Formats: sequence, C-alpha cells, structure tokens
Amino acid sequence: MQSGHAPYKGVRPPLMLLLFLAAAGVLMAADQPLSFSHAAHIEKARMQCTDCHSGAKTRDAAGIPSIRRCMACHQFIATDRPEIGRLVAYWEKQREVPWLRVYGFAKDAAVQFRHAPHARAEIECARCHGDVASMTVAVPTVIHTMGTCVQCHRDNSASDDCLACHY
Amino acid sequence: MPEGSTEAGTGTQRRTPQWGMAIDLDRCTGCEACVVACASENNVPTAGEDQAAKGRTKHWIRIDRYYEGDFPNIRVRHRPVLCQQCDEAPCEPVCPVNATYQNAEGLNVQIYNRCIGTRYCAINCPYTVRFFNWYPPEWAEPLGLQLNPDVSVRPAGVVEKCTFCVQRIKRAKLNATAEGREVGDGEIQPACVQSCPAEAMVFGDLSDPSSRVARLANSRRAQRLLEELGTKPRVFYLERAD
Amino acid sequence: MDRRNFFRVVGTASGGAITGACGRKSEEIIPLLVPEEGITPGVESWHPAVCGECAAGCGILARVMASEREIEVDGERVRQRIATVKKLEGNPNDPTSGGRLCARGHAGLQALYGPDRLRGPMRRAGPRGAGRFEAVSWESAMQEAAEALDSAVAEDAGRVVFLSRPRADLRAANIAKFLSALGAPPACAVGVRDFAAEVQGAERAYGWRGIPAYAIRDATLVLSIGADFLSGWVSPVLYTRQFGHMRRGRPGVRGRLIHAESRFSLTAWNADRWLPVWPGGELALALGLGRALVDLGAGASPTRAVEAARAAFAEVDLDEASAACGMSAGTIREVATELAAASAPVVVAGASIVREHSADAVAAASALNVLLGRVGVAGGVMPPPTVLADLVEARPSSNRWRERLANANLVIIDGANPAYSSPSCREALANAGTVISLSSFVDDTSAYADVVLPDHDPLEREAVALPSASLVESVACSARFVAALHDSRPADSVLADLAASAGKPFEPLDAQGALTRLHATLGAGNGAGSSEGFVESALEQGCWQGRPASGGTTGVIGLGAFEVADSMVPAVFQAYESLQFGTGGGANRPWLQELPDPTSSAMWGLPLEIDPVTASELAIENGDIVRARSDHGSLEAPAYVNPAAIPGVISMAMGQGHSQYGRYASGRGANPMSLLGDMRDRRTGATAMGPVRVHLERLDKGKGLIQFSRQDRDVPPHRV
Amino acid sequence: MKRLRADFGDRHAAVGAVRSVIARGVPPEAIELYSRRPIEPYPSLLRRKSRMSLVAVLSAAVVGGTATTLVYRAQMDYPLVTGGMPINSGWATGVVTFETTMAGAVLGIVAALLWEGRLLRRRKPPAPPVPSGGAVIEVSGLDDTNALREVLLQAGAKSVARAD
Amino acid sequence: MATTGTRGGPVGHAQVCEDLVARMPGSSPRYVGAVAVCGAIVAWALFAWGYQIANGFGSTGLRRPVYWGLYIVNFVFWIGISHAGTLISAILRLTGAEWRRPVTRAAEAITVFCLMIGGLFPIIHISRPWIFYWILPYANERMLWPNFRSPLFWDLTAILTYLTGSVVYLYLPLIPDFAEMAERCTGARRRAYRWLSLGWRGSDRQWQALERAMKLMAIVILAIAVSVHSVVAYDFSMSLTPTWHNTIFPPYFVVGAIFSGIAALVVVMATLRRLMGLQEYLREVHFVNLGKLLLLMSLIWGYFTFSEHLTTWYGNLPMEMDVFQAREHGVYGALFWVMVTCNLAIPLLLLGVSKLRRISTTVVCGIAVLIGMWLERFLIVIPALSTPHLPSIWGGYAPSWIELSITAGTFAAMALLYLVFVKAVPIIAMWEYEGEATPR
Repeated sequence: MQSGHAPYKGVRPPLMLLLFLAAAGVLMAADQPLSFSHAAHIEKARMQCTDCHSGAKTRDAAGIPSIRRCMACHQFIATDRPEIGRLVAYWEKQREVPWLRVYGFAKDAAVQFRHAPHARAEIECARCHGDVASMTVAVPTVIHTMGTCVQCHRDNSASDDCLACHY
Repeated sequence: MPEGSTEAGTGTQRRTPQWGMAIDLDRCTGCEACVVACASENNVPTAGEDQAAKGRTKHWIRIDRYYEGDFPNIRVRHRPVLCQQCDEAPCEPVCPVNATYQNAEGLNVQIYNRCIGTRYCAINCPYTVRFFNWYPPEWAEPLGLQLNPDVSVRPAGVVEKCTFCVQRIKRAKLNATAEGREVGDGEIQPACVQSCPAEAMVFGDLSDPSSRVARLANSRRAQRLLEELGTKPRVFYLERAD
Repeated sequence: MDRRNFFRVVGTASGGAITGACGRKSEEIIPLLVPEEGITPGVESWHPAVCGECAAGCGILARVMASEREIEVDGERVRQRIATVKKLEGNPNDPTSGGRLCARGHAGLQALYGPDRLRGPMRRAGPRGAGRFEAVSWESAMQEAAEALDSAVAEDAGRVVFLSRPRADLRAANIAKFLSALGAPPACAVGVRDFAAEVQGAERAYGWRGIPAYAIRDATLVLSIGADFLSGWVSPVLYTRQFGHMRRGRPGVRGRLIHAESRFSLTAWNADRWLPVWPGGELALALGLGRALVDLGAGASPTRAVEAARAAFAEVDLDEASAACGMSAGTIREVATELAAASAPVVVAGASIVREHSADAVAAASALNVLLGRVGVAGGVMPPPTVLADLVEARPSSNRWRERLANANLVIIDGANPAYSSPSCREALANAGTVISLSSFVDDTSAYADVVLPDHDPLEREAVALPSASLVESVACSARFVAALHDSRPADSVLADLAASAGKPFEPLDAQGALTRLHATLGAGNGAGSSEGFVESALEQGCWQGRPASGGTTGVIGLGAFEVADSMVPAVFQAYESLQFGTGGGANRPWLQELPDPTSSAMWGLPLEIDPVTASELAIENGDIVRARSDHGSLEAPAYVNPAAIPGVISMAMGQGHSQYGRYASGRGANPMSLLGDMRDRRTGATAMGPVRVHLERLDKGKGLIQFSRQDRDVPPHRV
Repeated sequence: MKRLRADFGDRHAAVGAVRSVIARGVPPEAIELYSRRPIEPYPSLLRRKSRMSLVAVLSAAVVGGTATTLVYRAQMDYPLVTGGMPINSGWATGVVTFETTMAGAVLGIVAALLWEGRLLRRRKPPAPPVPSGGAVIEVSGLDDTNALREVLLQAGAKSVARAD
Repeated sequence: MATTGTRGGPVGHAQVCEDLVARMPGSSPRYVGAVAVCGAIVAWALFAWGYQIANGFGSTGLRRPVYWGLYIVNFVFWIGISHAGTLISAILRLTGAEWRRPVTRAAEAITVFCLMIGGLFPIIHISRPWIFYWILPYANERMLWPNFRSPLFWDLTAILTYLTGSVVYLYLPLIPDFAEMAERCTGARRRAYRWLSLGWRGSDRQWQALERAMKLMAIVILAIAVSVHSVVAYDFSMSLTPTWHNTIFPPYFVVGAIFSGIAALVVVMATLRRLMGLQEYLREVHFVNLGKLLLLMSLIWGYFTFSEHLTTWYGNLPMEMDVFQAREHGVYGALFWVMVTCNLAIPLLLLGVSKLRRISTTVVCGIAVLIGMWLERFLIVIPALSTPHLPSIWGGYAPSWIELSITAGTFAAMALLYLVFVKAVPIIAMWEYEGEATPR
C-alpha cells in the first residue's frame, strides 16, 4: 500500500472570485411559482433553516417542505397577502407548489450527495447556498462546480477520493 | 496482504479499513441468489433477449460453472466471480482519464461520469468482470420504481462493475460516524453476501486480523483467482475440499 | 502563486458545471400531489413481509423508500410521491430464511412492479384462452362474479371448484372459510409442487401429518433420494443454509452429501457423490438400500416401527432393485455401509421430480431413517410443526382436482396455473361454467377466466404463513406497509364480499386474528405475555418462533406394500422444477429470465437437455432445434447437450412455454409438461413429471440457444 | 553601396560565376544565388553557416524536458491512490518524453528553416524573375560595379544590371 | 508540346513543370463523379457514426468480451499504412536513393492522410466522444489530469507528434512548388499559392536550409515513425490479454507497418499513374524497386510471424494456446491462411521470381498485402479478445453495418483526400524531379 501523501494544505483559489462573478451574471433568479421570501421567514419571523428544510442536518436530503408544512402556519398567518392566496389555491387543489430547484446535481454527474455529514462537519449553510437568509427569492449565488466541492474538501481535509461523491 | 494505512488529514489516526471478501466454495451451492440480489441492489438493468443473444448481459457477479470428467464420473466446479478488487489491478493503469483507480480502502473504483468509454479497462481485466453500457438503461414502467436511489443509474457508453456495494459501505460508515463509533465486523454486507443462503461469502476488513474475512483469507484453503497474473485480488476463494 | 494554482489558472475555464438545475424553466412542470404524511425522500425503512414466491414461507424484509410516479387524476397528469419497496432481504429473525433469500425471492419485486400486472379488474372480451380482456369497474366485475357464484351455488355448491396452491397461510384459511360458508368442497392444490408424496411418505413411515423437516445442519452424512433440496423443493433457503452449516459450520466436521437423482441437479453438483438413478428408479434404490442395511444388521434396537421397516425391506431382492434403478448392487451396498457407519446420517426423502411411484419411493426412503434410528433426533428428520391448526388444516391438497374441474359449474382460481402445469386440463377450463381468476397477471389459466379480480401483490397485503418446513415451531407474519400500486383488492376481502352478496357471509381471518389465535393456543405458560403485546411483537419481528417441533416416532408405521417399478426403457423424458422459475411462476420476471440456468447456462429460454450419447447418435449439437414427441404431445426447443445427463434420459426445466404471461414470458420457449399428458402419482394423484418415452428429431441447425457461457468446460477440448 | 544582378541561362555557368566573384574578394555573404531548382552539385563555395541542428537539439531538449516536468508535477501534485503501483514511473513517462522531445525537434527544425531561409519576412525586395533552368546572381554591397560586371559577363551572364 | 527525353518524359524544369501542371485534374465530369462517389460514401459513414453516437454503442457488433473491434483494427491498419510515406521517403532520402524523386510526395501524402484517418479512429472508438478532450493534459478546476501511464495517452502524444512531423515533412518540399505554382496561376489561386509558399524566393540560402531541414526531418521522422507504431503495439502488449502481452509486438508492428505502407504506396502510385497519365514519371523501375522492398519486408514479416507463433506454440501456455487454436484452427482459421497467402505466398511467388517482377505483379502484390495486413490486424485483435483467461465468458464478434460503413468510409475518405490533393498540388515534386536524370 502507498501510505498517505502529505495532506493538502489550504490552497487559496484565486479564480473562485472570477468564476463567481462570471457565473452570477449568467444565472438569474429562478422563476419560482410563488415569490417566497426567505428573508421574511428567517430574519423577520426568526425561523431556522431546518424548520422547513428538515433533513438538512440529519438526513441525506435537506428536503423542500411540503405545502402541508406551509399551510400549518399560513392557515392563520398572513392570510391576506396575495402570495398566500396563491399558496392556498394550490392547497385547495391538493397540489404541491411546483418549486424550481435552485441547487442540485446534474443527473449524469453520478453524484451521491448527503447533507448530514456536511452538517456534522459544521459547514455553514451559506457556504454552499449563499446568504439565503437575506434573500427574497433564493438565487444561486454560489457556483457549484466540481472544483467548488474539491476545493472545499481539500481545504477541510475531507476525503478527495472520487468515490467520496461519485458512485 | 494489504496493510492498513492511516487516513490522511483526519488527525484521528483512524485505521483505513482494507475491504476484502472470502468465498467458501465448499459452502457455495451455485444457487445464484447473489446474482439477482446484486441486480436488485445496484440497478443493473436486464439486457433483454436480443441483447442477451449478442452476449451483452450485465452480471456484476456471475457463477462460472465447468463440467469435469464424463458421465458417470462427472462433476461440476463452480465459482461466483465478481470484481476481484485487485491491488495491482490491470484495469487501472490503462485508463487514459483515470476513471478507474484503487482508493485508500482498497476498492477498485469506477467513476462513471469520468469514463469516456475506451473500454481498455474492460479488455484488460483478466476476469472480464467489467461491463459496458451498450444502450441507455431502460425499465418498463413501473419496474423503474424499484431502482435504488443510493446507486447511480449508469448512462450509455460507460463501463461499470461490482463496487463491493460501496453505497452500503458509505451508509454504514456514515451511520457509525453519526453514532460516534467504529464500523463493526460484519456490519457491512454487500448485497450478494447478505443474500447468500449458504453463508458462503464473508465481507470485511482484511487489515483487521480478528475479522472473519481476514481469518478466512489466511486459511490454508484460501486461493485467489488467476493469482499467477500478479493482480493481487482481494477476493479469496476457499477451495472445495474434494 | 504556487505551482498547483498555476495549473488551475491555466485551465479554469474548462470546468464543467455540476449544476444546471435552475434552468428547468423550459421543462414541462408536472404538478406533484400532496403526498401522504410520513413519506420522506431519501430515508429508508425496513418492514417485515412474507415471501410469496414459493410455498416455503420465508420471512423477509422490505426496504421502503419514497419514489415518484406519474398518474392521471381527473384528466390531469400529476406526479405522486409514494412509498415503494426497493429491495428484499431475508428477515434475520425468521428461522426459515435466517436473513437470507434466494434468487426467486429477490425477484418477487418484479412481480410487484411487473409492467404486465393488471391495473384493475378485467372482463373477458374474446374466446376463452385467447387472453383478450377489457377493463371494467370493480362494481361491475364484482356484480358479474357474484351473479355467477349465486347461480352456481344455487345449482350445486358441490360443483364449485377452487383451484389454489398448497400453502398453509392466511389465504388458505380464508378460502377454506369461504368454501365452507358456501357449502362447497375444500380447495384443490394444483401444480406439480403440492408435496403429496412427501406428506404421504411421512405419514406412512413416521405417522406424521405434513411435510417433515430434515436437520441436515447437524448431520454428518446426508443421503438425498430424489430431493433436489438446494435448488427448489420444499424450502431452498432453509436447506441451503443448513447445507452451508453442515459443510463448514462445525469446526473439524465436514458433512458428507450423497445425492441420488435422475439428473445432475444443483444438489448433485454439490454432492460428494452423485448416484445417477434411472428415472423412476428411486423406489428401487430406496428398497435396495433398505435391504442392504437390513443385511448389515441395521435397526438393532427394535421398536414396532423398526420391525415394520425391517419386515418391509427384508422381502426386497437386491439384484432386482439394482436392475430397476440402474445402480449396481455393489454401489448400493457401499452406500448402505457408509450410512450404517456414519455417526449422524439422515436420508432426505423427496420427489423433486414426481413419478408414478413417488409416494412409495418417499415412504421407502423415509423408512431408511426409521431403520437408522434417525427420526426425531438431532441431525435427523423432524416432524412438521403443529401450531395454528386452522392454517395447517386449510392447506389445500390435490383432492382429485382434474375430475372435479371437468365437472365444475364455477371455477375460482387463486395462485394456481393449471393450464400451464397440466396443459391437458385446458379443455376442462374452456368448458367450465364460469371461471373467476384472482390473479394479478393474465397467465395461461387466467386467459380462460370470464372475469379477473386482481389480487394485491404479496408485498402489499398482510400475511401469516406457516413455513413448509421448519426445525422449530414458527410463523412468518407481516402487516401492510405500502399502499397498493394499482387498483387491486386483496382476495380475502373479495371472497368475503362475494360470499356476503351470495347470502353466505363469513368473517375473514386477518393477521391480527390469526396471531391472537396463535397466542391463545400457546396458552399463558409460554411467556408470551398479553395477547396485544404478542401480536404487536410478532408483527414487528415479522415472525414468531417457538420451541423445536416436538418429535418422536409416535405414529403407527403403515408402510404397506410397494408397487414394483417399470423396467428401464431408453430415451425417456422428464420435466423438472427450475431453479429460477420454479414451476413456471417466475417466468415473467426479467431478472430471472436473464439468470443463467445452472445446468445449461441458458438465458431467455430453456433447452431440451440431451445426454451426449443420444445427441451424438442424432448428430445434435448445442443450439440445434429439436422436436420431441411423446404419446401425449410434442414440443420444439433448442437442444443443450448436457455432459452430465444419464445416457437415454432427456430432461427439460419448467418455466418457459407460457401461452399467456406478459411480455417477458408469453410465447417464449416450450412447456415440458405438454409431453407428459395426464401422468400422476398412482397413490396421491399428484401431477407426475415423467418419465415418458420420447422420440427426438433434429429440425434445424442453428443458434436457438442463448447461453451466458458457451463453454461447458474449463479445459477446452484442444487443451486435453 | 550598389547591387548588381546577373542573369544566367545556364545554372552551371552561374556556379562558375560565383566562384569567380568570390575569387575577386567579394565576401560570400554579399552574394545571393537564385534558381528554380537547387543547383547540384551544391555550390558549397558560398559556405552558408547554419545552426539548424543545434536549434533542433535545443528545442527538443526544452520541449521534452518541459513535458516531462509537467507530467511529473501533475502526477505528484495530484496523486491518485494506486494501490501499490508507482504514481510516477520513468518507464511510462519515457514514452511521453520521447514523443515530446521529437515534437520539439520538429518544431525547432521548422523554426530554424523559417529563420535561416528568411521565409515569412514581411519586407523583402521582390524576387528576381529567374529563367527556367537558369539562375540569377545578386551581389550587393559593391562600391564599384564595373569590374564585377565584366567578370559576370565573362562567366557567361546573359545580362548584367544594377538592381538598386 | 514539351520536348521529350530519351524515355519519353519531358526534359528541363520548365517543361516538367508545365507537363505536371497540365496533368493536374481539372473539373472534368470524371473527376467530379469520383469526388461525388467518394463524398457520398464518406457522408454515409459520417451518418453511421452519428447513428452510433445517437443510439449508443449497442448499434455496433461489439459485445462482451470483444470490447474492441473493427475500429481498433482499422486504427492499427491506417496508422500502419501511414508508414508508407514518411518512413519510406525518409529511408530513401537518407540513403540517397535517387529513384525516389517521383515517389516521395505521393508517399508523404499517404502518411498525412492516413494519420488523419487513423487518428480519427480512437475518437470513433470511444463511446463518449464528446468528452474526448478529457484525455488532453490541461489544467482544470476539477484538478484532474489524464493518466500518463495509459498507453492510450502515449498514443495521443505519439500520433500528434507524428502528424505534426508528417505534415511538416510533406509541406517543406512543397514550398518551392507552391512558389512555382503561384507563378503559373492567377487570381485567388495565385494568392493562395503565394501565401502557402511563405515568401519562397529560390535563393541559395533557402535551398540550403530546405535541404538541411529535410535531412534533419528525415532523421527525426524515422525515429518518430518507429516509435509511433511501437506505441500502437504497446496498446496491446501492455495488456494482460493472452498473446498480446508480448515483447515482439513493437518491432513486429513496425515491420508490418512498413510492409503495408509500401503496399499502399504501390497501389496509390499505380492508380495515379493510370488516372493521371504519369507513365513517363512513374516507370517500371520504381515499381520494381518498391517490389524488391516489398519482398524484403514480406520475408521479415514472415520471420516475425513465424517467431511469434512458434514461441506461442512451444510455450504452450494454456491461455495463449486458446487464442492460438482459435486463430489457426477455429473460426478464424480460414482468415489466417488467407493472410499467410496474401502476405507471404503471393509476394514470394510474384516478386521473388525476377522474371515475373513487373508493374502489374507488383500492384497485385500490393493489393494482396493490403488485404493480408488488414487481416493480420483483425487476427491480432479479435481472436485474442474472444478467448480471455476464463473460458466461461468466451464469445464471438461480428461487425454490424455501422462498423462496416465506417470502415468503407475511411477508404473513401482516403480517396477523397487524394483527389483533392492532386488537384491542388503537383503530385511529383517539380523541383526535385529532373527529367533527364538517370535513376540510380
């Protein structure tokens, strides 16, 4: 067996900024069916990310909350707002809100991503998702490429085995 | 025998397990339960009659069976053959894009999305346990509901093979880490091992001398397939006694 | 800037993006229904279930995770998040499976998700047997079925025939209740796997009722006469587990296996010695062995049972027996000597291939255990379990089903496919008054049905089943854990509804009820605690496990007279139960179709296995298309020259040759049972699988055989 | 400084003329001989200096060395676990080294040819029209053209003219 | 009309140029027809390739265990033929064989075109060609590099180097001819030729530099050519496949390459001679000389083949004997003996007997050797792959219409490239050819 190589030291990514700027200009806010405001929920209502994305810390997938969870509060709260009216319309049809994913993996990338170990390693949500707390409709402000993942893994002495993600 | 090495950078000096398998041919009956268990666990599609006729089926594990002698002094030698997870794997150095390599835990890894499809690894595997996706995999509705979400469905044009059920290894390790303990011997069972009714297959950490697989691998009956090629496989066969 | 960064700077622009997910605007968005609570994507849960693939009754575990599917709701295409079974494993608590599972068990998933599974009730739209159906509502289907039932019962309830399978489970109990409510005779088990010979043999030799279990795990020498216990037969997982333990589970002891069978089955592969018995010669072999053992002085401590066995064997002429089974007298003596010398021998008596004299053969072979004193002792033969008598009693038997079918005014079919396993009954099916099928698939028999009321898949319903063989008293059970995938209904409630509408209501037994009853019979002394606690714990565990089945030769031995076997005639044909398809039910699972046949390595089709001698006489090679003709019928199939076949013995596995059974099975290959006509075991009436005389004819040189491995030998001929 | 151009109908006569011109003390660098085919046997009397071989060897060494270094660094800095096989092997890299060295040689030869043959020059005096089968001699840097004109005519030039 | 020399060919540079330019094909219906036919076949092959990419590799005849099929056979074949030009021309140039002069350009063009075609096959062969560039060593944010230990990576470097070298080697002697052509043309063609001539003026400096460069290139290209086919052989001999893992393969492949290269050159020359009326330039002596070379290579090839088979047979290693049996007695037995006939028997008979040695027989041998060498590649690749170590997974191979179409397409592509080439440039180096020179 080849014994372990010298661990990767923190490598500063000089290009990350450039990448970010270039990509941020290209990507625009997803045209969500409801203009859900993260800021209103987190900054105003003082909710936690995991109140809705309940699996973010403990499971594989953070999860997009079911309309059931939205209605748990919005049956009573802010029922006069037009967006909530549209939410109720979905609920009455017994349909989920057709949210568009903001972050995800391409199918052919063959990535098996698990939220829980990242949460255990105390990676901030914002590290990958940007400052969602202050956004209205969430926009992809962090560019997810393989380089993003590998860099972070190396910076944090996490496994940089391909098999860590691809299987 | 591969030695355990330490995982770089974790700082905990946790030993890196060296996965391996032992198959007792005296127990194995050739019932092929492992073959279906594998297909079911790993989203291995069936090829269908036409493709099967062309020799394009995919069996990540198969039973090689050979008749010996003639009636009435005839007998059968059979052997489950899966990826042998060689330490000196001939498939690895030939891949021009490094889509296949051996990781620290001794798994012979195939990264599907990196594969450009030269099929060099497949021809260079003396066990011919690497498979090529001739067509995009298809499942007649609603057979696809069965697919294991923990395993990628491989697109057309890439090579795939037995992974020692890496998704189970990963899950067991994540669970163990979440519970703050080490993975126990026998806790990880690839689908073939788990299904084997004769309990002929044992999976575990070869670098832990007290593990069942290490003890079997060190037994006098243990041999490796095509060992003379110098591939140093991690699958140990305990030959039949007679 | 260090080196590594330099490299990165040079080529950053070429990085492929992992995501592209925010650009889904262009895709059509299919709305998602609000899912039921408790379905979380990516989270697995494990639920106990009972395998429905064969009669063994293994307790299994199902891995359940969320999936999405598209359905139509009020004309709108929507996605629905449902709980789906992803994988089956053995249930480690279950004494039968012990956490293990066979190939067919795994493939049970493909029955659940079978693309040809019926989506709802059907009414026949063409002539009987053509398999043309139209979808109808449950209301109209039930009404049609109820009317047919009404008129049949009114006419003559005695002519109502219920064709089922030989399982001792909840379903059997409910069928029995249904039939007794109607006043109709008990259900019939059809197919070639009702173990009538084994049951009768055990009764005659040991005085037991049911299928005995063999504790081969603790034996030092196993002689199997006619029982291919590793690839099918009574309980392949149980016996394979025991086999592994017998071989390498005990330090310093490696059990020996001698297998006597007319073909080189999987058990013969694994045997230390194979005794190639001429088809039908199993009885003669058992008798010869008995005689040789008597000569060796076996059975020295005489009980009444041993005396009876000694008496029966003493009349046998060893040379005659040897001539009838194709084994030399010397070989028979050799094996007998080995048996007598072994510390813990056991004779596994079975009829994997049912013959005209199978009941006799099994009884004679069983009597060897009596002679050896291996009944009810560790490593010997164990009595069948006796708990849950309702289920045991309800287990259908053959029960002269052919005669009754020929005279039926109403036929109800659940879990049986007689049109496949006994093709000669098709005419009776075509002429029966009304045929109601409870099958989930349009198979050979359901094609004759007037109305099909599809049942839930075994994984979608609750179950209580007794294992067909077990060394301990045990029951496998499960509660429902997933919603039905299609518009099906459990047959138990369908039968209850039908009976109710016919004015003969009965209370169907459910898992809860059966387990409560089990708790009651066990009594308070078993430490089972409260009834509720008992039921809950059993359903959670997926099984209940009691003490080892209490044994001892209690019954009076009534071996009776044996009929003498026919003499050996060349070119005989026999069918056998295949490892992958069983007696045919597995043929619509693509996994099993693509599973190489152990003998021939064939996939997507099964060959006629011809011995090398006959093959060379007829210049037949692998893959040639061959026509086999018997007095009862003919078939065409690709040939496989089986190096291990007994010269003059042609075999073919069951599984292919379905006229109807969905896209993967129908119209594929040939049905070996079509050569056999109406052949039966003379004592039990069980469907026999040979031997019949056949005539072979090569039709076509060709590539009719799809094989995984075309090389039979590790050493190709030129290397020798 | 003056230039003189002489047209020759016969290539071999031109070679003789070159020889005569050199004999008159004109340095070979000042002489240009134009022809449509290479004049064989070679007019070695002009003794053009060439560093083509040296350039080729240096270029080969540089390209091959760079490629080898890149391979080595890439393998060592981004190592894969290989399960006991060497990360970097001289044997395996040898092929790459050889091929890239040869590629370097080819590039060096091309570069040297372009330089020494004065190809791809933007500003050039127009090429003299060379008669088929004949040759043209240009002599530059002359103070006095008359003497040389005689020599050239004597050597068989069809015509001699100033070419400034 | 030009003055004719003693052998009927034109004499003098001007006449030679005139004559050769006059023989360059115009836009005659015959020429256009040939281009159209070749173009159609190439288009069909491209369609087949597109079909293969769109529908997956299942549309080919490949299967387990024969994961490599006709594409690799063709790859080796075309790379082999590419040795026609550069190697032969380099050898002849270095040995100063004067008779080479009308032959070299035709040969060098073969090299370039064959390399273009052969180099395409690895891309056709891989199932995800759209990410072919992942094999290139470029820094990327994934921090992934190609595997420098893979023979396929060596292939990449070797073929790129060889292609570069061959293009240079073809181009350098074209420069004076481009200048010559520029003078003979007008308009856009003139500008194009002038641009291609890189400002060639015909000064003695340029001639000397060119001659020196060509000499150096001949040395370098010789080394590259030998290495290229060795590297192609490494693709096989680095693997564990029985009979491939063999040290004889690199020289064996080089010899086979030169062998098939000469054969291809003979066939191409004969075709040009016939179609362009170059009888005065490409004379019997050229064919006879090439024929002698062909005979020599045939003998060397036979020696290698015999050595390879003898050692396999004598070594009697079970795995290798399986391939041996398959190749000589089994399904491929007939092909084997066709190969031996084409590569050994026919050249020995027709070229070994001096009385029979003439243009027609040389061409017959050339065609036979091309067929034989294609079969040789086939018999190296397919039987070995169909009988791997474990007999349980032995299998066969039959190419599908896709592979056959693409194979046919590459031959058409070769013809098409040549058709365009002879229209654009004189196929005989005008400045090198001297009508009255006596071939040595």
